[in-house]
Amino acid sequence: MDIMELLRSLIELNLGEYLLSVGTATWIVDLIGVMTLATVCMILVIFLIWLERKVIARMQDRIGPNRVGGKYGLLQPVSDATKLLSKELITPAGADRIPYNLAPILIVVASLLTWAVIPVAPGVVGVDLNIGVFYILAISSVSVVTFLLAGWGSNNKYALLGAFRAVAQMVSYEVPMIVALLVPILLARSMSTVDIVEAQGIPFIIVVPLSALIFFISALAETGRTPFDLLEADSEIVAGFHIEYSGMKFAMFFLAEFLGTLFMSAFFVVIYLGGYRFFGLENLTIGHLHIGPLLGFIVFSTKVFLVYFVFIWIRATLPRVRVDQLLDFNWKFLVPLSLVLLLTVAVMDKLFLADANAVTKAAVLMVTNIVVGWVTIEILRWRDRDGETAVVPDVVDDAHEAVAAH
Amino acid sequence: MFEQVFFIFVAVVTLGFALIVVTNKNLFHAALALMGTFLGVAIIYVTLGAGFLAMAQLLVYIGAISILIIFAIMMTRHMMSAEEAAFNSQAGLSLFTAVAFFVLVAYVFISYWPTTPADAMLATMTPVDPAILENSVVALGQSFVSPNAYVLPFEVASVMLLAALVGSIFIAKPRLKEDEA
Amino acid sequence: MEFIQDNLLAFIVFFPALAGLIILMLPNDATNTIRRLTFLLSLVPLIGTLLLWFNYNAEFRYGGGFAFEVQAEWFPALGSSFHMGLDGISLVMFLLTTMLTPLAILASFNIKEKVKMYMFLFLIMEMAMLGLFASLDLLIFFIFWEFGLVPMYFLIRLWGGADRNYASFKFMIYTMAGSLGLLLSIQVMGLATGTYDIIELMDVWVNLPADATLAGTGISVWAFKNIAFWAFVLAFAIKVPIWPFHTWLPDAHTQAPVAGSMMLAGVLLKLGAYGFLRLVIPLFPEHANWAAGTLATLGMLSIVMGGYAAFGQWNFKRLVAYSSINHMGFVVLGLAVTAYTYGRVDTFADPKIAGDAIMATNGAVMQMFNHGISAAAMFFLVGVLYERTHTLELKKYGGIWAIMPVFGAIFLFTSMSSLGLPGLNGFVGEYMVAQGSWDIFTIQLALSMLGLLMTGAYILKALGTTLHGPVKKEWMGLKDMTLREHMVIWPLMVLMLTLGIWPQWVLVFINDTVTKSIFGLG
Amino acid sequence: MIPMSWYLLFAAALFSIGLYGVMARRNTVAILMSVELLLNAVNINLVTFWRYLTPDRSVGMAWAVFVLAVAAAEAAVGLALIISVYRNRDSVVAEELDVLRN
Amino acid sequence: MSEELLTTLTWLIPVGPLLAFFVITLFTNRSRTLSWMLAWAGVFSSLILGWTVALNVFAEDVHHLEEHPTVIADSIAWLPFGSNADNWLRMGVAVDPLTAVMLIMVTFAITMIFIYSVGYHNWGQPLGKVLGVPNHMQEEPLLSRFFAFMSLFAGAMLLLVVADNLLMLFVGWEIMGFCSYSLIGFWYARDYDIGEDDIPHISPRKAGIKAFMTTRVADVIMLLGIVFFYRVFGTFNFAEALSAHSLEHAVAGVGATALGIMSLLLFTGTVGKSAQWPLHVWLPDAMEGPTPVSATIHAAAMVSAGVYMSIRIFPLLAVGAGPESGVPVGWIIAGIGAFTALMAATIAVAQNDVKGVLAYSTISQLGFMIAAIGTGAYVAAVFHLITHGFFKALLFLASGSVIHGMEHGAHHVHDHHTDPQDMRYMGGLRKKMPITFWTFLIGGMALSGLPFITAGFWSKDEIFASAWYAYNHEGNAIGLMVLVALALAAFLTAFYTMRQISMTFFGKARTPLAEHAQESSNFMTFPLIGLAFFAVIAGWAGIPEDFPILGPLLDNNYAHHIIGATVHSTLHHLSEMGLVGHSYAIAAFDFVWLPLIASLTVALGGLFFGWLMYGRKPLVQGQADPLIKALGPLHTFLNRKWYWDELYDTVLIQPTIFVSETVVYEWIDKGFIDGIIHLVARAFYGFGRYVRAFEMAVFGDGVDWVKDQFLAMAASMRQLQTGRMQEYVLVSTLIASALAFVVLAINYGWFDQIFQ
Repeated sequence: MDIMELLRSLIELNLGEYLLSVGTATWIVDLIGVMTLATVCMILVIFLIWLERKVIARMQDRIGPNRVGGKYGLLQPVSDATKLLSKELITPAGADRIPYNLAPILIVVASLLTWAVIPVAPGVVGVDLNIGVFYILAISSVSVVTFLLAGWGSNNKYALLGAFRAVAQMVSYEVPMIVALLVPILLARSMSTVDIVEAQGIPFIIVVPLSALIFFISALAETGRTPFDLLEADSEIVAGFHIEYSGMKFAMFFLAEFLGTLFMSAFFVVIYLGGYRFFGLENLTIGHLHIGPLLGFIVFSTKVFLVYFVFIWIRATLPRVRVDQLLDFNWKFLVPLSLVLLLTVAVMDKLFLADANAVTKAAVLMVTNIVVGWVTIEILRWRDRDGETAVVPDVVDDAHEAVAAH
Repeated sequence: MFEQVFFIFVAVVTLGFALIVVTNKNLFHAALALMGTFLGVAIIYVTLGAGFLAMAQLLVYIGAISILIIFAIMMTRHMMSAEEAAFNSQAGLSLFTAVAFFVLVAYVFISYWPTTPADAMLATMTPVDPAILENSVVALGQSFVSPNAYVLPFEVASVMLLAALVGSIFIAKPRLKEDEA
Repeated sequence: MEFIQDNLLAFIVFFPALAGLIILMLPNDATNTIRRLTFLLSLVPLIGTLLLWFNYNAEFRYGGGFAFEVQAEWFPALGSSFHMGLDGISLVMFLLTTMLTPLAILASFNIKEKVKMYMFLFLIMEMAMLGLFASLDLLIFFIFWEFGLVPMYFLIRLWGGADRNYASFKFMIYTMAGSLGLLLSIQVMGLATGTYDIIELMDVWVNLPADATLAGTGISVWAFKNIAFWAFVLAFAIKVPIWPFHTWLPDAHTQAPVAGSMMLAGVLLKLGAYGFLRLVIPLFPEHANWAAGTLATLGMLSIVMGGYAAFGQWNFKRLVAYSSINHMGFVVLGLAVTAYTYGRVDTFADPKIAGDAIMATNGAVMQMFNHGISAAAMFFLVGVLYERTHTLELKKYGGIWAIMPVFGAIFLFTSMSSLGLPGLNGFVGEYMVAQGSWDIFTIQLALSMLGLLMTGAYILKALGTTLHGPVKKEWMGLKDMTLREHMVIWPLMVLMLTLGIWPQWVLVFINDTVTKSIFGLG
Repeated sequence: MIPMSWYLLFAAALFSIGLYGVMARRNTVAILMSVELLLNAVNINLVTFWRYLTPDRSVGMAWAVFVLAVAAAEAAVGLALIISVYRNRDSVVAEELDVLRN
Repeated sequence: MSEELLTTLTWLIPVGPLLAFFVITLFTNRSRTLSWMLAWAGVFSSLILGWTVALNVFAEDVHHLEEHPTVIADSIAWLPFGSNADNWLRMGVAVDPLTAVMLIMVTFAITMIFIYSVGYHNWGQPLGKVLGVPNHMQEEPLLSRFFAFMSLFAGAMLLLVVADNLLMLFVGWEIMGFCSYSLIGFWYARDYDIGEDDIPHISPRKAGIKAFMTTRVADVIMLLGIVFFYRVFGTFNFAEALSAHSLEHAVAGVGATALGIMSLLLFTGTVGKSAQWPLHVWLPDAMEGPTPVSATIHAAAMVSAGVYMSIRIFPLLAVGAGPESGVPVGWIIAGIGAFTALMAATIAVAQNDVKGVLAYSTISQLGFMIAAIGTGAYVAAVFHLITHGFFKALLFLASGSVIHGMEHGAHHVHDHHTDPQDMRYMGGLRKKMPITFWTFLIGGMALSGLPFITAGFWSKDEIFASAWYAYNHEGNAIGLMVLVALALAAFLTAFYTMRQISMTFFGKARTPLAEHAQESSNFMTFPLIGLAFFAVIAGWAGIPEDFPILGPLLDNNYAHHIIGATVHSTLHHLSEMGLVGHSYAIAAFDFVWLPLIASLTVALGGLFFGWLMYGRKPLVQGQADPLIKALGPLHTFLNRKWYWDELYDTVLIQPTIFVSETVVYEWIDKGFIDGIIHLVARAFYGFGRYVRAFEMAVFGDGVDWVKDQFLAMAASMRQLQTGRMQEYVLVSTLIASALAFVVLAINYGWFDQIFQ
């Protein structure tokens, strides 16, 4: 066993090949990969909690956790975790046991499964499905069910209400999310996440900003974060669907939520921010040492944390919306807008930009996006100005004055 | 060898779930079992090399239909109280019919296609190069939008979905009673 | 993509019906939505027609024949197939129809009651007319022909003026009576030849031996050809209308809603003339040659009598209606020349006869197009005036120009086009017809100049009594034309001017078809 | 390699179970679930035949997808019906819903 | 200057005004100032272009020009016709010497008139309130509309002048007709209350309709001529169609008589446009329009267009009048011209309306030209056309200025009943409006042909000379007839001119209006001066070489060389072929004394008599016209214009109205045709009633019976429906399975195994 080889493989992030070369069975390698991915994500969450509390505290002009583990309170989440672990697991009377116990497990599983297709660095991806995006959507739709299980299982009207809200919200916001995702898929001509990343010579957030915006908003709603955190609106339905959970079960919901958020930012990075790509840094080679993957991984993580920071930022900034506003906003604004956008981009791409070079294409599409967005805003304003019924005669009369003044 | 075992395992579990669906008195559990069935079917799709369909199965059945069903169950909650019988008067006859049906169909299948793994390949399966299976999704997509394939059924299906959407909203909308109006 | 391209014609023809169904699905009270949506939808056939227009390529333009042909199994037992196609003439008619319909719909935004039904009927009517212009199969032709009546009948019947019942009934019965004979003879022709395809008929039917007896029936081909010819002529003559069959027109126009009159004068009348050009003359060449003189005389009578009658009117709309008869008279005169020369241009001693024939036929089609535009515009302007004053009595008007200056100017322009002022579209057609028919029908032409004189007389009468004169108290403060009305009239005015100054852009299509397909010259 | 008939048998079994549910359950919601089972069984058949007999033509897949769409529509409308019936008659028992008798 | 450039410029000549028309109508109609400035820009552009082109045509030495006239021509395919684009109808422009001369006159006169109009409509005064009536001393509110129409008019006229073919000429011709209609009826809301001793007026809108319809009568006939023209020559292009060769060809083809008929058809157009008897009636009433319009219509543009057309097709006329032809075209044309000249002159003598006199004098002068054409003296005709264009425009504008002054007076003394156009109320304006007086004087002298200095003298002398030549050398009796009639007419002309000048300017003011009249603004006086200049010198271009003293002085009869150049050679060929009378072919001839003496006598004599009757002791207030007792009842006859209007009204207009309103509409349409239809309809109704009764009787009950049977059947069937969906499923499945079993059994032959 050559130590240099090991180091090189560590730097080049192809430990798998190394292990295979030294003769380890495939399934063990896979197992190791899976374990690594899952563990890293879960560990990361602990840090994320601290980060979030810190940032929000700063934004709210507080100091935030600062006692446990040095002056930065780095170990605060660890202590919280231990506390949660040491608590008793209560099962309320009259609870429906099967769903009640199934829910926390399922939700964590679901939110871990999604990571399988995220390419974290060149050549480093759990599995490169040719329907990766579709896979992600399917899995995240599974996670919706778990809320119902939890809400139903814990035989509590608040929980049930919370579950209803959560499901309604997620099912609704899946629609614009999927439609918005279709735009990059259409541009990349593939559903595989790797291909999408490879297709982003120019990040799609520049090419189709409107789609990115729609996706981001629906992602907020999907993960149930402010301003869409109605599923755990403490003031209305005390903590929503996981009210009856305690100890580790509750911790799993908590974990799932943070995993979801992290995943969403990773997904956003992959789809719109060009994933691990950063001006060719991702396949840089020094001498024989191919350190591109490592740099790619760093780039990727930086982007992810930037997006995650935006999540936190929004949470610290915006108030919570009303439930009717939530649904109106989705069905009356996001869905039509996303559909129009998809149509426009498709037509432009197929008819006018069939054989245009990348830059022109990007420019035209960006302009189109902006125009579509602007028009939508204008239409909203217009409807807002003269109500639901904008009648021809008025318009005509105004114009008629102009024409007929002689 | 492994494949067969895996298949049989999945099939048995799925059928078990299905049985729970039709027999369980607690509708919510039935719904859960239904989800299990769907999951099993999805796995079956995967074994058949139809990953796309599997995902679609997850998305549509588990993500949408099961949830709808659970909603319905919750809205009609008190219909599953203990004294409600699970089956109606014709259960026995129905059982006989179902079994008879199964026997008939099974007989036909067995008599047409070999059941032993050994010569299965030679007998039934038409050889295909993996490339086709690789981009079967692409082929599917193209067949949906090409005028000389399924563009018309595709459009019709979408129109039907729209109609279903509108119709279900209209049907489920609470009417005002006369005295309220 | 080819799918769409190959079926573009059928698509254009049937799109209005589809749009009508869409309109029907809207709620009754969403009138504004219905109006706007109908308008937008009615723009689609126009766009399609423009596509056809610009794709009507050199091959067809210089080779004659039919472009964009669509043929499908329809009634194989009878030998009738769903056969459509365009040549230059029908293309021009297509443009006219698809262009007038949106304008007419725009013009009828002020319809208040039963808006949905109204718009639906309009779209259906458009479909019927388009189908008729496109159809290359006698049965299809006849179906669309009858189909066109129904919407017009209801338009007059439901949205018409005071004694609309009389007018609509007269219109219906008159035209139905005409088309009865048409149907019979079409059937017998089909039986005799075993096909309904016009193109085939132009070969098979024409060359049927005259002395043979008709398959199925006992009568001889020659006798039946006589009967069928007169049946056809009657049907189309009523539609045009040619002089003694014209009395339905003034009533229908006077009672019809504004947009109805626009379509009636703009397109429906053209169906008759088109029928002459597409069916009567090609299918009955020797009869046509023989009856051309009569046709010309009737055309002359239409011009003269129409002119006189129009001058005699004191009801504005009636006046304009009679002016239609007067103008269509020129079409008939031109068609008479076509009928006289069809199939035997090369047999005349004087080589210039061929030139006359082409000139006159071009002129007839051109006059159809021009009259479509200017008559529609005239009726619309009458409607504008009526909407404000609620009277059609010419004696009641006066001094309108001072109150509605813009309207005055536009009305002056339009009536000049209708008067046939050189430099505007009206003149081109009339001149060409005159040019073509001078040598063949000198007497009729000379007499019809009297009608041309009366044209001036009644136009000036209308102008003088409405616009001019001292301002009347009761018309003080009439609103000038609204933006919507401007949107209706301006396209028409632009067309009038462009056609008057540079008629080529329409005329090349007509001329090529006439020269190649109809007269089979170089 | 798994023989085709296994899949077919599995589908048949699933179908029969669903059939039984449709015929025997009292609760309409349950009946609906059974119907979903039927549709799944059909889909399995479609995909199986596609995979084994015509892998080069996407006909089976396509129709499976259509069945999916139909299933979605059916579930939506069916459940909406159930809900409204429940509202009006306060019952979702299939036997009691016999307005159409005679 | 290069050929292409000249061609382009020629195309551009009519464009300016037309463009101005569209721009004014569409965009600037709100701003009157901008509008007239645009209109000015338009006409100035065409003035410059026109003169450039014309002078380039004249650039040659005149003798060389006579052999090979410069021709600028270009054309484009316009009307698709037949398969090959070569024989499509073509539209184009051509400038030959004749056109060039016309361009000089028309563009200049029109420009002057445009300048004048701005002042005439009181631009800069407070804005008038009432639309469609003249607002005295206030700015015309519809100024934009006025200038729009004027521009269109000018554009059409120039189009007509530069047209190289008959059709395009006709286009301009008709557009001008429309413009004259709109402009005569410009004050469309004006109505008169005519006093018994006032001059009878019809309202402007009626006058406009009258003008349009009268000319249209001619135009529809002319259209026939045009059609015939194309049919015969196969082209509309003058140069091609009227070349000697093609004319010979045509004579060979259809015969000279047909050409004669054709030329008569076309000439009818001239009769209408140039207001010759019997279609002259519209022109006096056209005075209802604003004075600049009268000037444009009657002097510069429209009426000249008629004559211009006749001269354009002169070779055709010549052939039509030639020895081959069976139609006395020459006699007809000359006769109409001479008669019109004489009749109009007599009428003019008895008119009191200052513009009325001029209108009739116009008619009579046009008669001179037509008569000249009839005698074949087309050069003289053109020459007179040009000079007349200048001095008649001048006269009209001056009279307009007079009226303007009178209106000013009327405004000053608040007297709005006295007609400011009535000469009887004028007098003594010489002091009040000096410029107007002098210019009017020059114009009047030119009109009456004051010898040796004024243009009118030379052109009339030309006509007399050629008429005499026609009689003397050809023995052509037309010449004599024309000479005598025209001499009389010329005498009357001089007389009534003198009368007009005296009544207007000399003596004392006969009304407070005239008392307070004052000189018009520079906008109006400048054009007068400009035109007056040409009214004098235009004639000097046409002095015969061998005219004593003056001839050698200029040593060139430019009129002959230039104008004659256009068609001289053609006519020469034709006359050699014997298709054309010799007198038609002669462009220049020797000087003879007799016609000169004649013209001298009539001019001076007329002036003298006029001065004797009016100038010596001018009318005083309230004094009746001395002519009344001099002529007695004849005066009324003349004053009422020979009662032509009354005649036409009873003979033509009323019958037309009766025919259209009663005969055609009431009797034929409503009575006869609809009667028949209603008869048929009633018959069918009656029949239908019987059928209905029959139906009721027969199909009354049978149908009901069948229906009942079906109902009974259905009632028994209902029992099967339990309404339980699951039962249906069960039963159907059972049956299905059973059937499947049976099928299988048959397939596998189990039954055979059992039943064997």
